[in-house]
Amino acid sequence: MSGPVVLTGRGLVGGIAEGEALVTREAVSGWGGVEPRRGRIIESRHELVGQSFAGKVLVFPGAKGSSGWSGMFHMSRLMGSAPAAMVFTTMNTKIALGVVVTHVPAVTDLDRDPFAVIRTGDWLRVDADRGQVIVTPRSR
Amino acid sequence: MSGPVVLTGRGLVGGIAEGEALVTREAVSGWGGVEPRRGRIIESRHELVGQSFAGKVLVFPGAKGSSGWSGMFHMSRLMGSAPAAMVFTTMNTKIALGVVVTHVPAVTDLDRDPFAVIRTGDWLRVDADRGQVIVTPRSR
Amino acid sequence: MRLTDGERAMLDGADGEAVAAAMDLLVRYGEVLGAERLVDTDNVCGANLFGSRHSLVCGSPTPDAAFSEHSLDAPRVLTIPPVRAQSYQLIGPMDTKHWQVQGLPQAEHDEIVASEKYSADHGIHLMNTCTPYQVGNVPVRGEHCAWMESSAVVYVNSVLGARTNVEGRESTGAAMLTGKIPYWGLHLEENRHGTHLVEVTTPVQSNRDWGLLGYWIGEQVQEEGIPVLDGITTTPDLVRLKHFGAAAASSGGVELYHVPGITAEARSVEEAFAGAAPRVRLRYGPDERRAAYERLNGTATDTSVDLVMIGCPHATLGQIRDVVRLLEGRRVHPDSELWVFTPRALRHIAEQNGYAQALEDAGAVLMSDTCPAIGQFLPKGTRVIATDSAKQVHYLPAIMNVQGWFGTLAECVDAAVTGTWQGVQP
Amino acid sequence: MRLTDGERAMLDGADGEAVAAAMDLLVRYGEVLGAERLVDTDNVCGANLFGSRHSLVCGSPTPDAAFSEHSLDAPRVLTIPPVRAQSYQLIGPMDTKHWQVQGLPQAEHDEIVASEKYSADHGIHLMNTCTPYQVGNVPVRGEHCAWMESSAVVYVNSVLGARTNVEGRESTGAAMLTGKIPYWGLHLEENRHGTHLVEVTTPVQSNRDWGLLGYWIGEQVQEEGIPVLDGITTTPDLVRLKHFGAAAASSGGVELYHVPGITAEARSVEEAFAGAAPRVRLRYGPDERRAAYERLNGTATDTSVDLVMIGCPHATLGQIRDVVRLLEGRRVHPDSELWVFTPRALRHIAEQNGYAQALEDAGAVLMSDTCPAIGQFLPKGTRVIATDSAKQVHYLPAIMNVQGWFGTLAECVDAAVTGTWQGVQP
Ligand code: F3S
Ligand code: F3S
Repeated sequence: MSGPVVLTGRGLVGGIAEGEALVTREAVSGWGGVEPRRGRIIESRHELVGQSFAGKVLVFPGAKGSSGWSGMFHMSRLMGSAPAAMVFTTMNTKIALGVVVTHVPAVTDLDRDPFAVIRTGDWLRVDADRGQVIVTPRSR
Repeated sequence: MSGPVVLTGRGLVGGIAEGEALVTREAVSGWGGVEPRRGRIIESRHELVGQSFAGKVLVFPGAKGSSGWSGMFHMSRLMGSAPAAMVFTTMNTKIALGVVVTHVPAVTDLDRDPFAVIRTGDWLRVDADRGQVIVTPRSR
Repeated sequence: MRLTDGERAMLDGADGEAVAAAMDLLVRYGEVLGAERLVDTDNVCGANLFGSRHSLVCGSPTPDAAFSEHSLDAPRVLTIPPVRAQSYQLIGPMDTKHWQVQGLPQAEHDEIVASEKYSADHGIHLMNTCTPYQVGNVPVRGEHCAWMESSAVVYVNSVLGARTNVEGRESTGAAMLTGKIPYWGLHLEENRHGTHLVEVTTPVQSNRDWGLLGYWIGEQVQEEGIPVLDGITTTPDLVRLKHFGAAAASSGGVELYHVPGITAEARSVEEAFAGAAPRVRLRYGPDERRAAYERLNGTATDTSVDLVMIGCPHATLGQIRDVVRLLEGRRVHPDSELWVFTPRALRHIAEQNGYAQALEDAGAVLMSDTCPAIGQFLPKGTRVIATDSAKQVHYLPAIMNVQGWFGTLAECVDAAVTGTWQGVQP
Repeated sequence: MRLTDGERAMLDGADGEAVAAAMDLLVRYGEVLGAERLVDTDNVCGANLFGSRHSLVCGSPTPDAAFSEHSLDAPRVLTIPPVRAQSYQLIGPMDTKHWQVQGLPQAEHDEIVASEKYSADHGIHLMNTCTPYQVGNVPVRGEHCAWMESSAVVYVNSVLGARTNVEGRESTGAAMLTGKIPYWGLHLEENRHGTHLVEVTTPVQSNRDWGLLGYWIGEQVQEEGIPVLDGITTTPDLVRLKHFGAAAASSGGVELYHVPGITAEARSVEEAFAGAAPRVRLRYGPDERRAAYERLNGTATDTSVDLVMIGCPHATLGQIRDVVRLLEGRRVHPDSELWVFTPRALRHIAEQNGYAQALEDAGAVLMSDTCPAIGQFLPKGTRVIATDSAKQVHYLPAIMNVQGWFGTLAECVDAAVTGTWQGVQP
């Protein structure tokens, strides 16, 4: 079993949160792609379809789809199903506004490819003040 | 007294008409510039303001003003106040459509400057089939 | 003029007599122009609403007779089929809602309503505005159109890069039935290059600035020029360009202009002139602006204002909201009127937004479909008008024999509220 | 992010708490983006109509509370002042006229009507459409805007040369109150150059052609590309480009494209790439078109059609007239529905033109303000839809769990009349 790995990047929104990683290499759609009651991905062609990000650390490329992206994650926060934190690689206005209104720590521009390092189930500590993601791999 | 002068150019619409020349070096406005009942120029700043072209050969640069130009001369024809013919120097869509719907012989692209040759009151024979304007100067 | 087989067939009656008459008109027109051929168009804006002015001339004709005569210049009465091209009605003589404000008699109203129904039944979209581009007819660069209304022509040619000449009622009537118009003038790339370079050496930012600039340029360029503006430092919006073009198209006959980096066809001054030297070089600075302002205000001496007219060309919702906000907590003076003109489609939204009611509560009226210059109507006894439109102040005094003041929207609303013009030279 | 003195003052509360909260949102947002500053905007299109879906979450809040939370992401309920910028409501959840066709209960209707009134009272223009450019909001090249609605963003960026990113509800809510938006992404010239060259080797002429092309390109380009089309030989119009952009913005995240000679910012392929080499070269020919057609029809097996949807994005008057003419002498099948969607301002004209009545007489409905995808509604028991919109056929099956057919307008109207889809691969 290997020890924690630290990825460093740009912290967004601020704060610290911990949780299980939910990893996907596919960008996530907001409107039409997730449902905010349980924070589940509902896009039929998505590899995570049916899974919930509630309380997890969502590790993904970022946002795709319509301009309702931020509104969907905003609603998810209000309904208590938001992710604990977000780690993403591709900046655009949808993900930027989305992390802002979801009020969760987020990190981007990491010094290593997160998809090469993080697996679903790994424990993540996301420190948006220091711009760090500390990865404790799950025992395999 | 000098004899008739012949100007040659491009005949439009077709036909032959004769009448007294009414000459102006100022383009004429249609809508807001003439009134069709008596065929009078009503544009306050125009040098021919108050004068009627009804039955005359209008010798002028051409049409200016709004897109209602042809409609105004069309109406003038219906009300019996149209000019007998038109001789003009500057082509545009307003004058082109205007001569077409006024149904009067017209000539343009003359081989001489009509304003140098024709004076108000001269007798003109406008032959739009041959593209000719025959000018019989009025005795002075 | 060359005709395609399809066009020849139309001329020969393959699609009926009215289409044949329409082609005949286009052929006669095209030959006068010296056009080598026709071009297809699916975007025609014309004016086919007839009231007593037209029917009295023809002895109360049927609508088919009115269209045959006035819109096709046909030699006899023809049965007019539904129009082929996508066709739109421009501004007309009557506000279908506030026609009584215009002082129109019932019989006139009824005649125009019938004329509208005829147009509607023939598939002519009743935009009833001089600003079709504000209500869904937004041509694309290079799109061949056949439009009347000089302020609309100059807008779509310049800002959008569409291609239309200033057409007339008969040519647009014919284009509606055939989907054709002579390939001449501004349909050809080579006729769209700049001729007059205007070096702008004073800031041009407000609607008033753009109206003054347009008016001055129109006077300089008259009927034979395509002005190119150099020195514009702020990005205008639709309202500013709408006022600019309308002014230039009314003081002169400007049908196309270029503002490099803003309008559709020129990225630079050089490109606007297609590499050629300008035929004419002009400079517009503070003196020219002052002179334009004075000329626009040249008919007015009496500061007691009877009518304030906003919305020439027709106003956007944003302009309506501006008037509503300027009027907040105020009322139109008992001796004045405030008329705001907008397309009927936008009045529909303005009503739902409460803007129409707010205007009414303040003593103003939100009108559509027409304007004082086109419809030739003013409040009874009007001697002095005020407006923020260079075009309207250019036309109304001449047409209706009144005095006209020109200034900013705020100055106009103040005049409506106080009854007195207090506009100042910028 | 640098703030001007004026922006700092707004943030510090000089214009009240709501404006301060709006600035706070913009600052947080701008800092996440890494924007160096804000830019002024007077053209904001957002979505602020709230029904039970939003109010239930917040426990039936007041309209101020709903706006504070959903449109500003403010930490507490604030009194919202009239909006500063010219602001427009985009598409929403409910057709204010035909809400019962949607199956909405009265209470829901009343809630949304109240939400509309709140927006109206705050000076947000109720266009209620995904096509603001079709109802008067026609930005000028270089005009900085803040719009939601990806199909509208891609239209004004590409065709008109306006500058907007794909904004969200909270950023547009904040922009409405402040007249500011982060200066990032497509506001900067350097971010607007092409990345993907698409060589088009098959004719692209009809609406269907443009929809297929857009859909295929979106799939190729996904979220990170600005496609440049080479090989387009005919001039498209607003409807074609509207369908193209909506398709590309829904299958991928295309926010800007260039069609040299047509769209606003590129005269040539070289100019579209600003002299650089394309990052990616793609070719679109008959095989690609066929594949796109098959994918768009990929969810459908059952030819018995329950609903035909026309007007995604919202239809023009010309499109409505086309439907009316295709329906002449025919009726919608008893087992089918035909819904045509258009902005409410244009429905107003369509009603006066008799188009709405003609549709109704044939068994169809002319709807506004919403659409089946956004409002998530279909006729009871719908299993199979058909449409001429690539975007709608992309979304509806996924959102509403139905089968979707895609084809031409004529094929769609035939399906509505016969009840059976008989569209064929072009
Ligand atoms: S037609 Fe329109 S452009 Fe002005 S003169 Fe009348 S409002
Ligand atoms: S919002 Fe408009 S773009 Fe289509 S999915 Fe609905 S009609």
